Amino acid sequence: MKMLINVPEKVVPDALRGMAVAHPELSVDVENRVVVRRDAPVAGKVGLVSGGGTGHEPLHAGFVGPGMLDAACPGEIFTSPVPDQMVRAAAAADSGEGVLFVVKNYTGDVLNFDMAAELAEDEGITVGKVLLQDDVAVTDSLFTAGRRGTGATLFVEKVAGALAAEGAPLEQVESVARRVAENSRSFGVALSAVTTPAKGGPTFDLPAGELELGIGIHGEPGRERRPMMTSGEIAEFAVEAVLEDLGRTGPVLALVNGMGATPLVELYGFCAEVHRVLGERQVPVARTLVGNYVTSLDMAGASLTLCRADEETLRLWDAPVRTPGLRWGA
Amino acid sequence: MKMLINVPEKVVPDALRGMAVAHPELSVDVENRVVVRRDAPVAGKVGLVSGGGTGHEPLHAGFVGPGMLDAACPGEIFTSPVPDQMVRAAAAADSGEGVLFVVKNYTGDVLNFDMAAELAEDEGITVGKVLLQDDVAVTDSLFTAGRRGTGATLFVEKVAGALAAEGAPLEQVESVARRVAENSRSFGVALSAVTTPAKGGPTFDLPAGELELGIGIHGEPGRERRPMMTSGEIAEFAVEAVLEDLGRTGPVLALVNGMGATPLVELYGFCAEVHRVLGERQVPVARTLVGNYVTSLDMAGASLTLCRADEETLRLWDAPVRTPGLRWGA
Amino acid sequence: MSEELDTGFFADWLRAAAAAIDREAAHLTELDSPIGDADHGSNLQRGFTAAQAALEKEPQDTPGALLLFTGRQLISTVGGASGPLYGTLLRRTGKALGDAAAVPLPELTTALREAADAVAQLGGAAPGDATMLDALYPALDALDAGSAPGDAFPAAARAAAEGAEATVPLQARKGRASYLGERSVGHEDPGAASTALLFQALATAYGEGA
Amino acid sequence: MSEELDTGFFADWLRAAAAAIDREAAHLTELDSPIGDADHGSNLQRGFTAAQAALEKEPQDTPGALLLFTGRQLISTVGGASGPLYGTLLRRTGKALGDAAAVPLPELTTALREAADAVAQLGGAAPGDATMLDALYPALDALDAGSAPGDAFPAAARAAAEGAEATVPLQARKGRASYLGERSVGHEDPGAASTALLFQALATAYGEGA
Ligand SMILES: Nc1ncnc2c1ncn2[C@@H]1O[C@H](COP(=O)(O)OP(=O)(O)O)[C@@H](O)[C@H]1O
Ligand SMILES: Nc1ncnc2c1ncn2[C@@H]1O[C@H](COP(=O)(O)OP(=O)(O)O)[C@@H](O)[C@H]1O
Ligand SMILES: [Mg+2]
Ligand SMILES: [Mg+2]
Ligand SMILES: [Mg+2]
Ligand SMILES: [Mg+2]
Repeated sequence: MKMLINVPEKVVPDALRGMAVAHPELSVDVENRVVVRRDAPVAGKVGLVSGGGTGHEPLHAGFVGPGMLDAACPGEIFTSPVPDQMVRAAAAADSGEGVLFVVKNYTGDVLNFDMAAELAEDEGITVGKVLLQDDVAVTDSLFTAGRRGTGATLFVEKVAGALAAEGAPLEQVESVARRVAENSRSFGVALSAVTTPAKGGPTFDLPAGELELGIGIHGEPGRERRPMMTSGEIAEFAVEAVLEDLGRTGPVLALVNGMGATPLVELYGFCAEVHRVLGERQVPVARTLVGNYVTSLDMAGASLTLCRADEETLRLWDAPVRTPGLRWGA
Repeated sequence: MKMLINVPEKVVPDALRGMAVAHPELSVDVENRVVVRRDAPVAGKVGLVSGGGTGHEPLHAGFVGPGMLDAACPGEIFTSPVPDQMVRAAAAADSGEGVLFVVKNYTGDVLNFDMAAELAEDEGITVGKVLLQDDVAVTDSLFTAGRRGTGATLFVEKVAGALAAEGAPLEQVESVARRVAENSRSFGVALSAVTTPAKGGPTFDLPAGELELGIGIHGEPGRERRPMMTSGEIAEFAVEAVLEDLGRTGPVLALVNGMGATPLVELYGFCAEVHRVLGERQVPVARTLVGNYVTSLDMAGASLTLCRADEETLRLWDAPVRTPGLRWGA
Repeated sequence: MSEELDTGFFADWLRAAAAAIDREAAHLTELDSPIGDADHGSNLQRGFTAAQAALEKEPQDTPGALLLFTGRQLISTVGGASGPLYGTLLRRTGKALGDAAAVPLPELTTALREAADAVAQLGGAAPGDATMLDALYPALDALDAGSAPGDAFPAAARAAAEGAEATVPLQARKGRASYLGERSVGHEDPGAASTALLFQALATAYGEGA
Repeated sequence: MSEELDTGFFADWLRAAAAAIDREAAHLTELDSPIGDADHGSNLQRGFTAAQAALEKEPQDTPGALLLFTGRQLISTVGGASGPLYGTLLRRTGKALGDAAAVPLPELTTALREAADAVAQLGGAAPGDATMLDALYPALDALDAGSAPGDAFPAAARAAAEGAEATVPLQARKGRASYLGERSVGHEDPGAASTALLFQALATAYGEGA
């Protein structure tokens, strides 16, 4: 194992200490593992709360700030946070207008957020929920834990965050979040496995010359292993998988997302191929975001997320945002 | 070799095609390998031009935009661009107020930029130059090609870019760039070697349980190999190395920079340790930037850059910037 | 049916369980690698360690309170899928035991079955989906069949271990492993393996107490 | 001294050089790995290939023009340290040869030495710093000592190869390898190795033409 860490057990609190000193505009509770925008709760504003296992940074804690999340709670590496954190985050985010839980569809996240919602409601906080399940690689959803939430989480947090910033009520924020979630699909590939601090070695063996198609963001293998493909072939495969499920669509938001260890220069090359393939299929791309946003520790690879970009979605996407991980117009 | 690419020879043009579609606010000449802000030359403004080998993204092309560079020219992977590109970039950036070349001190970059400066002057463009040589790991400079330019490049491009945006003349822009360069020091460590597309395998062998201290950003080994250290120990080593050379200092700008493949969660943990060590040495940190900014393809590791933060530097650092890789206030 | 299990016994059980989890944490994480996210061992280790520490500070005085308290601790410290599921298992068992000072085996078995059903409902899983349930239900059946703890606990431990092993050829239908589809076949479910450890600890705690 | 080297010979040389670089590109990049940035082979390959392609389109009709043109092509296509250095070597040699239609060996040697000094000045390096100069100067000495191309060129090739080999025990003082300090000892300098290839190509081109 080689990691830039002290000890595996301290990875999360150490990172939170780092966030605290690097981002004075955030209030970081290292002990209780909650990251909150310093001015929360913002009067008259619905609170946006998300969280999940650590290892996907900047998601979620890096998306706390005006125009996006009010609070995030990071769990252990690849482990859903516990209800206590979520309730604390909800309490910090709630100005009385209620909070929206943005939840990625993993058994752990769903169970813990459900428990938290109950506890928060007990404390008098109105809680809405949106479930992310954008990963088309998980098929036969009836016989699985359902589709995973991956890249679309960023779209939902940004767009719903912008609407909340405008002062819209919970019902509307929840409804736009649902729409964005329903309008989004993702597909990811891995060129390497992940090394988690707890395990200290790669989670699976991926021989040279092979890649995993249809991976998630927790170091689990994909649906299929294939001989290595070119960036252009991978783009065709990913776009095909996404569009087949999304169906006919007009303009889209595109996230060309790195899993963590793939150099930006490769992501941009992949982005070019994604645009080429979308162009061939007559799908216009309204906005493109390229970079490491929804990651899987040190995994090499990339994912593609497309979201149908209706007018309101685009307007809210373009609205100012000011977080460590995503920032424009402010 | 496993990379998200088509063929090694096309990595750079493929990435430029990707930048072109992802960033309509940039004008990307894929053929001639020059990236220019779309509204260049900006009347009355000194032009800032930089460039270097590809593989350090977002540096430099990702720092083109208002408040930072006017143009960048990416070379092949880890290879200085050629004078033709630099002259083209200078011509695109020059509004008549002259251009400043921001050059990292590598033999190739220096020789090619020097040739380009001569050619550009022949074309009637006034050219200033600032040389980055912040890497304290290179000692005995008399017997070497001199210190490498690394993380401080970001500080110089940001601060000089902000002053240029205010309309300052070339002489002043060059002088602030020099001051920031002289006020900055860096030190880097690698936990893994780099795989370049041309070579297709790691540039050196780094056994499990060892790390390289004093590495640059081109996959070259460091000055010293040691048994693996904790994040806290590495922070002590790096801060010590930087401060020993920088000397007594008041507040600093700190860049806690990832080499490419180290997860953000580890970088934040490292950032916490860097702050701890600086605190123990009574060095206040005025601003901290954490992330993958001056990278070395898929190398795991991190570097620390500190810059003495005088008042003007801080003011210019905080000024709005709008580039793919660094953005705030706009 | 004269023999009753008292608070001391349940405390021994939880201690033995924590020790077993501690010892086998790396193995459980290993099992969670090829088909999951390589955290099951460290998840449970964190939770059971925290629960033991909390019990030191706040000892509980009935079997029911002890299990309820431990379940709450697991929910508050484990996270992931296994935190709420194991937390619910213990909480619901504790709740069903009420405030009796000691419980006979059949009552414990009934309480555990009620709790297991709550876990199945919470996770939406059924036996055969390659989850912890595949070790849990066989163990409960063995408890049912047993006449006294001395034979029922070892039988339950064996049944849980066999149940865990029996997940190897199964295709996972719940939890992360289900994402793999057919590729999940050929791997032992980590949660089933940890359930087997819990029942092994039950037998051990009883054997040592005896 | 009657024998003169004409444009055709120089074109053969450059073709042979390009072929040798092409063949040895991976090896040169390999040499550039432990002490550099693993690009020397692909750098020169890109440059020499581009120069050959440019020459196809714009053939040059004197040795001087040919070398000048090729040097300019290298500068415009190689980049890195070796682009300006090799580009200058060829450009300055071409310049020194003027517009003669053919050149005798001593004149070529003088031109090459002038160019080598320009390269040394440009890079600020001296023999013994573990750079291309350590193959270049010994080769020029061998040319000086030779009486005719038939023996001078093979001798220069041998001297360049030996010079390249002699960089192994040296500590690099210029270029990237110098960053390594003492750790650069024990490695052959990639630029010295490519210089040896150029002189080998000189001998080959002459031998095949003869
Ligand atoms: N829906 C479910 N019902 C029952 N058990 C489940 C369910 N989902 C997961 N599990 C159990 O939880 C185990 C995984 O626990 P753990 O690794 O700690 O959590 P996570 O999957 O969130 O990383 C699985 O091996 C399985 O036995
Ligand atoms: N200052 C210098 N003087 C002479 N030769 C040099 C100098 N710097 C580098 N070289 C030569 O250039 C070679 C490296 O070329 P190359 O790898 O193409 O460029 P870069 O070092 O920019 O990656 C070295 O092996 C050395 O022979
Ligand atoms: Mg997990
Ligand atoms: Mg190079
Ligand atoms: Mg797990
Ligand atoms: Mg090189």
